[in-house]
Amino acid sequence: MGPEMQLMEGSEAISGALVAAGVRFFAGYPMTPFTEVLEHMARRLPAVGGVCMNAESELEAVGMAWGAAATGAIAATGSTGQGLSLMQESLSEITLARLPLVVINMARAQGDYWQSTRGGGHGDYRHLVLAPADVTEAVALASDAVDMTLRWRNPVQLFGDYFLAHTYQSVELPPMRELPPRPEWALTGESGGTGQAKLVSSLGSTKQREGVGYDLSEHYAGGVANTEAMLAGEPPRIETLWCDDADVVVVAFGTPARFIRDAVRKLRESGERVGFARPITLVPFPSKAIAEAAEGCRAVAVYENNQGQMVDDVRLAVLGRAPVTFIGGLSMDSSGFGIAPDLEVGLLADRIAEVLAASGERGAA
Amino acid sequence: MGPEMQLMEGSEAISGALVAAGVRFFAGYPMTPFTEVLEHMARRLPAVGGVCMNAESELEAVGMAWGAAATGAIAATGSTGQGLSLMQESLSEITLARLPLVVINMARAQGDYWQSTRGGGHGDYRHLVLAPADVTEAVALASDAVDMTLRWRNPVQLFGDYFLAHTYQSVELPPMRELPPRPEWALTGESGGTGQAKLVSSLGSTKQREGVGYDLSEHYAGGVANTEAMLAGEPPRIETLWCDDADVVVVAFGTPARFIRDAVRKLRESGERVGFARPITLVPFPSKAIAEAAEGCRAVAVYENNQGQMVDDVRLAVLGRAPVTFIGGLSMDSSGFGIAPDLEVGLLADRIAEVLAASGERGAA
Amino acid sequence: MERELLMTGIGGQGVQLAAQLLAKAATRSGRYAQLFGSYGGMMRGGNTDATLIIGQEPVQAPPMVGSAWSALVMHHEFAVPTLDRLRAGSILVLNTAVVTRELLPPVPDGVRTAAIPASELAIELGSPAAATMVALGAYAAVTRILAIAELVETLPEALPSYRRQHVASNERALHAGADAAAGYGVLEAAWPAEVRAQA
Amino acid sequence: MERELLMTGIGGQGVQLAAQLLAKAATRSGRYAQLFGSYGGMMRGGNTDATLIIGQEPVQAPPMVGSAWSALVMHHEFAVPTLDRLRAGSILVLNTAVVTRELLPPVPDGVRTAAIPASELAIELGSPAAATMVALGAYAAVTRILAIAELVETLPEALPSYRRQHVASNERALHAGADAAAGYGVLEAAWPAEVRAQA
Amino acid sequence: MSADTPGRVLTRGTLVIDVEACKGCELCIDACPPRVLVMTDTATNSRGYRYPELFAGCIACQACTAICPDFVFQVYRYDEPVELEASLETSADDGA
Amino acid sequence: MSADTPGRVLTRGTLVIDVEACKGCELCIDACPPRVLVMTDTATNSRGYRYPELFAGCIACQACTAICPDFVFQVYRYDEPVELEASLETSADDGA
Amino acid sequence: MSTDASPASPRRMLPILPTDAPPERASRLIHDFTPDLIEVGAHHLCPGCGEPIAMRSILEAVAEADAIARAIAVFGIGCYTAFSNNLDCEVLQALHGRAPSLATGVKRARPDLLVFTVQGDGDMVNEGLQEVVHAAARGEQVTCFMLNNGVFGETGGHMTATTVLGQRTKNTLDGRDAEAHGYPILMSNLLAGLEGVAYVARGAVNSHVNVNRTKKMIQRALQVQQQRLGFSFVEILTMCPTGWFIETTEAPDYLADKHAAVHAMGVLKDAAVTGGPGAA
Amino acid sequence: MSTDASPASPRRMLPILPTDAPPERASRLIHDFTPDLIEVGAHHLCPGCGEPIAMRSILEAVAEADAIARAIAVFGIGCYTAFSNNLDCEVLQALHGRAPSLATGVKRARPDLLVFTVQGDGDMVNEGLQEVVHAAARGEQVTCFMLNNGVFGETGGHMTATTVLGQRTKNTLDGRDAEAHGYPILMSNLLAGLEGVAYVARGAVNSHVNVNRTKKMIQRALQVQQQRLGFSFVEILTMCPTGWFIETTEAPDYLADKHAAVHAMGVLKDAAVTGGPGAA
Ligand SMILES: Cc1ncc(C[n+]2csc(CCOP(=O)(O)OP(=O)(O)O)c2C)c(N)n1
Ligand SMILES: Cc1ncc(C[n+]2csc(CCOP(=O)(O)OP(=O)(O)O)c2C)c(N)n1
Ligand code: SF4
Ligand code: SF4
Ligand code: SF4
Ligand code: SF4
Ligand code: SF4
Ligand code: SF4
Ligand SMILES: [Mg+2]
Ligand SMILES: [Mg+2]
Repeated sequence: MGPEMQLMEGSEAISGALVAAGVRFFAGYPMTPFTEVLEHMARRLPAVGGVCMNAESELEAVGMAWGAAATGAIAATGSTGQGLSLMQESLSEITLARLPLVVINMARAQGDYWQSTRGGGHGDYRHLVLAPADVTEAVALASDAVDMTLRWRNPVQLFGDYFLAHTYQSVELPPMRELPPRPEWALTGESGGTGQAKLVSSLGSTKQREGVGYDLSEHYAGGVANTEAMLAGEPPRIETLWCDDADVVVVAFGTPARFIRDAVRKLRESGERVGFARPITLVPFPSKAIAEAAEGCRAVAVYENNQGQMVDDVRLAVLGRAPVTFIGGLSMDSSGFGIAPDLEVGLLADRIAEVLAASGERGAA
Repeated sequence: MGPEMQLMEGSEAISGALVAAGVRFFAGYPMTPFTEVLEHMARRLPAVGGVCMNAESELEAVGMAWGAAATGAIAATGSTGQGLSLMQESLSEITLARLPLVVINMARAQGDYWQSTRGGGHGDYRHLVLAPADVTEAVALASDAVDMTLRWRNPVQLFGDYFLAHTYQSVELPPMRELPPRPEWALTGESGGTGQAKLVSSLGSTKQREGVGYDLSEHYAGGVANTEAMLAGEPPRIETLWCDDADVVVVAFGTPARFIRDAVRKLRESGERVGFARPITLVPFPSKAIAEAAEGCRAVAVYENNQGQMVDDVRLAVLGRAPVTFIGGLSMDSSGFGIAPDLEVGLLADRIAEVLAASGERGAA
Repeated sequence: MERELLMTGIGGQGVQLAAQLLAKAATRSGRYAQLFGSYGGMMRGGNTDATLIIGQEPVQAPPMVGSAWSALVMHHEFAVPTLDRLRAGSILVLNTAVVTRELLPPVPDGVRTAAIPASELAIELGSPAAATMVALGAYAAVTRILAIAELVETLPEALPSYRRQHVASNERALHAGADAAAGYGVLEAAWPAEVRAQA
Repeated sequence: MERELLMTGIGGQGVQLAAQLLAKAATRSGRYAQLFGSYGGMMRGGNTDATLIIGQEPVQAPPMVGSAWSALVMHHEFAVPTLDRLRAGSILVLNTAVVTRELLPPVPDGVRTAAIPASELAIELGSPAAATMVALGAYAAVTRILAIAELVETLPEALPSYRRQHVASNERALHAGADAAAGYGVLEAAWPAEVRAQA
Repeated sequence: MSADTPGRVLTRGTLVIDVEACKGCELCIDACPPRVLVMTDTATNSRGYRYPELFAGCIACQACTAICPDFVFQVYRYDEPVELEASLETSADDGA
Repeated sequence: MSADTPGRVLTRGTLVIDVEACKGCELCIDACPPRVLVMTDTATNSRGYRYPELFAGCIACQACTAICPDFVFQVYRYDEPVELEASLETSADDGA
Repeated sequence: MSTDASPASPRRMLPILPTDAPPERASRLIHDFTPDLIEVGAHHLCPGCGEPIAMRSILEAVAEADAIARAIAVFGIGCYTAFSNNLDCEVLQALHGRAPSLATGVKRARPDLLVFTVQGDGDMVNEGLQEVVHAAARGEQVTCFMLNNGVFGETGGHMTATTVLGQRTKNTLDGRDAEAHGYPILMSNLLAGLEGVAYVARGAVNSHVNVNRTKKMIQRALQVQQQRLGFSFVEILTMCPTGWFIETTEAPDYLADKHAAVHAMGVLKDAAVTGGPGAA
Repeated sequence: MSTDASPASPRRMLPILPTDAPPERASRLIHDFTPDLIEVGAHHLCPGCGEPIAMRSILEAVAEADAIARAIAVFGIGCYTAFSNNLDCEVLQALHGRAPSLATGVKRARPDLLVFTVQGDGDMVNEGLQEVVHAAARGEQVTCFMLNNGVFGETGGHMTATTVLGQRTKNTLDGRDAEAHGYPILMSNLLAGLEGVAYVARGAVNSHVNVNRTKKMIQRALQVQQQRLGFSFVEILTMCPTGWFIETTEAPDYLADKHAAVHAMGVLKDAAVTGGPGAA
């Protein structure tokens, strides 16, 4: 709270936070509900000497961001559903090329959880995935996304939705940060002719030495090691409430989790022992914290606005110690934007109550 | 065995089997190790009055196959790694549009397990995924893929690799089948002007009635129901050997599973109680059979030629009843084609022996 | 403490602008606002709704709520889901110039209503598009959610640049609404006394 | 019963063609063959290897094996991994015209070797590119994996259409190899007697 | 072509106007060569749009229906042209 | 330009040929204007490729190096042209 | 519907003719509300939008070619997609930009059918430029219709690859500037240069004269397809008052003065004249 | 290395000059083995391949423009990719077809650098047609080089979108037939028609004369970029004896007679002559 607090829609707040954190290149192609992120970027970047490209398509957007990232500019792109699908080839290879990139995934509902967390592209790679539940958190995570992508030289996704993009909230943008020095791997042209000219490639950055070809196995092994270090080194984040004595713990992420939180709060108020757990980092998934939250409970319920994807990660975390029930469902939104008209706090509370009823009480055999 | 047996490489055998099963349209773009499938299709299809398009890119290949499929032609496409990544947007929407399509995924190693089994595109959809271990099985599964895709109006993937594409085996191609009648949903032009003109769309095939717009929720609900029916209705397939008394069960799929099978056989021959389980359908995953195979064993080891993807499905199947250890690893193949020079039967046997040693004996506490 | 306000109307009544004004003014006053608007495309006469939540701490409620402390109904056509979310004791400001008794869908028992002929007053002021501003003035008066002055101060910031010339007319609309609601007094103060004192 | 044959040579020696011929002939004879070839691009002098497995039932072994019943070594340059996979009792046909004693990498103990100057014989026949055919003739002779006649019958099918005119020279090469190996007798019969009788 | 009787105008056809379908874009107004279409002043259809009305002098040229994005018009051609009472405005070039 | 002494040929430059780098494509042979490059008959480099050899009469025109895909040549221009012993073949148009 | 008869307006004095029912006088219906093939006339496109006009012309041409029962329309994604589930003509809905490849698949599988795409400038010249150029070069026997309004109408009026220089759009706030955003692609001109292309024309729907002229282009394009002369293409300039941020009544002139000044109307190529693909 | 001196060959009698060391006679090195910027001369491209020749010319031109230490090359995927980790010039490796977008990102982030792509016909005209056309229309201040051999060399000689009619490739077994496979795209011609494009030329490497001529085109293209005149493009016809299934020695003539007969050589556009982008 302070005089700097402003009412902003999520798209604008995220854009502002990215620019403040150092993003200086953005490329995108309009698509609801991502469009406004692009519009705000187009407004904010030129003002700070940055570049925002109205790319002719998502394929070209991600390519432009890739090129800029290779020069050491902090770059971001993003889209929605179909657009992100188109970018999968590049997102996969950018990861292999060990380039930092922030990806704003303004999803339609939550059906793209697997795409985001497993990588919809080819090969073995992971992106860090941050799923804010509201605009305030999105601002914080946007800054973190920049830090993380630079730290690991690995793309980081911010996974939002229509609500996040279009909800206005009173937020304070972080102050403009000084740009970090250009990383040593970045292309600048300057190493040309030195006998040590730099190479940025998904096949490795080692130049040909003996024989012919990249040293792929070395490069792949390096990538594997980086992924492992990243997944181990970046602490998983989670919000948990009322789990200690819970009979049922409900897990949900993103904006839908706020509806669930409300439903859980309501049930608590009426005396039910329900807990709430919201993964904030989808990758790395807070498996340990979920397992702890589920410790001693009778059932874990998972709400997602899809046919059941994160539920696998919850099952992997709980690993049979409690039954895991899926209480979510596909968004049946007729706008196609996944604004999930079935997100009704009352309805959700009923579903949770059903799980409660079926699972009996904590401690009771 | 019979006079019709011929020596054929996997690519040719798969092409032959697809054509025999009724595929009459193919479109593709060359990429190792998928290229030869395209070449054989280009040879075989015109001979039976079919069409093979040398598409200008993978995006266009999948689009052409989509168009042909919409007319009721049995269509197929395919690619490898990057090429499949490019197709994700379309593969997702073709599924939503409820069109049959066979997708030949000649993968480089096994890093695309998640992409294939979860769907790398947007939204909630699943493809049936069949993973033959050799050419003979590939021929059988190629026919099954055609049956399945027509049965469920849902794409079916054949997940192969460099070995499958390029290994020659003595196989017998099935006889040419009669083409099934054109399905009633197929576009033929004929319903135009009747007041009931057909529509094929990922947004639904119901025409505008009251108000404006597709009935998305109805269509989505139909898709969900079809996916559920398909996953429940298509029996999972698996090969299991020596699991009954096994201390350790080793799970692997595709060609690498043949190396593992050899390693397990070797260990059995030297008296070790090792079992072998090979999922043939990756979707639906044979979870029940894996759980049964793991019943009473001390550990489950999973080999994949990647950083560990199917291991999640095995964990979800076993659900804590036995520890699950990953003994695979990324292909460090310097050709980039994932022919996995680290697939050495001896080395694999050693890894399995390690798991055996660490897990103690069956029945012993 | 979070105060929910549901707004519903049809395109052209100025619902979104009024919602923005209140949310911005609340933010300026040091409170936390959350606003989610939805509207049915660019067609005239389409629905336009807003869920506005104002709290003294960062808002915890989801973007759309199942139950609300108050509502502002400018038109009846899409009003049912809004009225359904009111509970006994909720405050309702009703644009009676449009939503006549016959047109009003059922309202839950115990809702306290301020009937304000907002559209009529706006036409009288020569600003038919400011109808929701009038209603907002009334709403502020009966809830003390914010002072009219706070809303007025925020007007220049809330109006899009090409509409800045409308500051004065909107100011008049806010006052007109407050005046029209004078008879209702304060139906329920949004904030406890100590909070109001602070602000 | 599965019989593994590893073949290694360099580009231009005809290794892949010989492997195809044996695999096709085995298939024709009602056996099951499996062949995985690998070669280092289009450059001359690159490695060319093949793993061929012939069985009486569908082949269970993976495309590349860790241990082999036999090998055919046409060149020493890339031969180490092949020789490493032989075991005591394995059969080795060695192209001694190229792989002289000094050039031969270590061979495991107990391997039974037929030394055949295949390249030399091929040149004598006027078909230097048929060197591996000569070696294959010798291999068939010392293992009875198939009858020479079975190989000869398959030649037209195995040769690419633009090389059909080479049937006769390849036939001569097969016989020349078998003749050259006559002195070794049958080192080990690939199939038990009853199987041979059946075929 | 045929000279109009003063105060009357030769009319070759007429329209059916589906007022409810109109979105008030006024494209038909400028399109009509004899300028016999005029928007209502304030009257609107149920969606709040003003809509065109027809004066005498229609030549059944189909220009209005060609350009109307909302398929508001049916155009009828009279078997025989008729003279109908006209107004100064509609026959003047700067019309309505 | 300068008339050659019979049996001798004016030679303006010479090459260094990195025989091991050659892949025997023979593009240099046709490219050489005075046709002073000739492939070995059967001699090969260690990768089995035949390679070009140089006769007298090089004019240091760089055509061979311009077209060689394998960067086999260095071209030197003599400060002063010299006359070297030539062969009939190399001065004839149908060369080697 | 409220009828206003305020006596203050002089116009009310004029003899307004009844237009709520067919005339009683002997007459013939010469143009109906909605073309036969548009099942539901009402659509939610904006007032003054040019796309329904173009859509109508295309469908009338299909009907007039007597091809209704052997035609398949492949739709792109843009505002016009509102018509894809609204026609009494078979429709295949494509993804954004991908219609020409789908049309290729349809046509190759069913060479006897009339196959055409309906796409916008965003769909065709941005997202799917490659697909249409390849289909055209391939001489694919399909017809592509491109509704060119120089914006992504659907997303709210952003710049496309055909937006003319200086045009203000939602993301070229100070007008399209060549230095920052490049030059517009003149799609018809680009396609006319390809050998596989038999017919290329650019029309517009900003006046009834142009509507009629464009209709002829559409007819000719379908004819070219039926004669298997090669790829045929009609670009139709349409008004988008919403995306142009102007009044509906200004849009036809804006189209003529800005858009058509760069994207000039006319028949750019006709195989019948030049002798078919390959003859050029 | 075995030296053969069979007395049977008359040629052996000729005075072969020693060429294993620099001459002793006073002389000047006028052309070195490998251009400075190719770090490892040896590569595994096929005998007689035209791509290394083109690659050499590009790098020599960069060096001669004294731009080595401020240049970034963006590579596509094809046989030429063998050079991407082999140059003493900074390289960004793109995916198949995507190089122009990456180059755009590089150039927009670092407008002071010289940015160029190296792509093949498969890479540029097939997989990435859209990217290059958009970059060109945008007037992106980069140079694209396209090595056009009319096949996907890398995958074994399949048809591309530039393969000329009648050409036999691995998947057009009876020659490219217009009915089945369409017509070739003449990339330079296509790009020359775009307003953002400042320089377009088509050269070849099938003779030393063409190599030298092409080198000048490359130099001019880089100049155009440095003068910020707009997008510049040089298409270079290269031999692919492997993909053409012919002898290395036949390839230069095959290029001239078949490929260049359709893809004609020459300077198609030069902003200096026509007055810069926008002037056309
Ligand atoms: C892959 C993808 N990216 C973005 C979108 C969002 N989108 C929908 S329509 C559209 C623009 C349509 O433009 P145009 O084809 O010109 O049609 P118009 O709306 O102008 O009629 C866009 C960008 C999408 N649907 N799919
Ligand atoms: C997305 C994708 N599809 C296919 C391939 C396989 N591939 C590699 S190179 C190549 C063709 C290259 O052709 P071109 O650019 O003309 O280069 P050339 O090999 O002829 O030098 C193809 C299809 C790939 N790498 N990526
Ligand atoms: S053109 Fe049609 S929609 Fe527009 S005002 Fe006229 S009748 Fe109404
Ligand atoms: S038919 Fe012609 S004259 Fe008659 S109203 Fe329409 S545009 Fe005017
Ligand atoms: S051009 Fe080069 S590689 Fe080819 S033969 Fe001549 S020297 Fe050898
Ligand atoms: S420099 Fe010229 S003359 Fe000398 S060898 Fe080379 S091509 Fe021939
Ligand atoms: S936005 Fe433009 S194109 Fe879309 S409906 Fe409105 S006017 Fe038509
Ligand atoms: S295949 Fe063709 S392009 Fe590739 S290296 Fe060989 S000759 Fe060159
Ligand atoms: Mg448009
Ligand atoms: Mg090529």
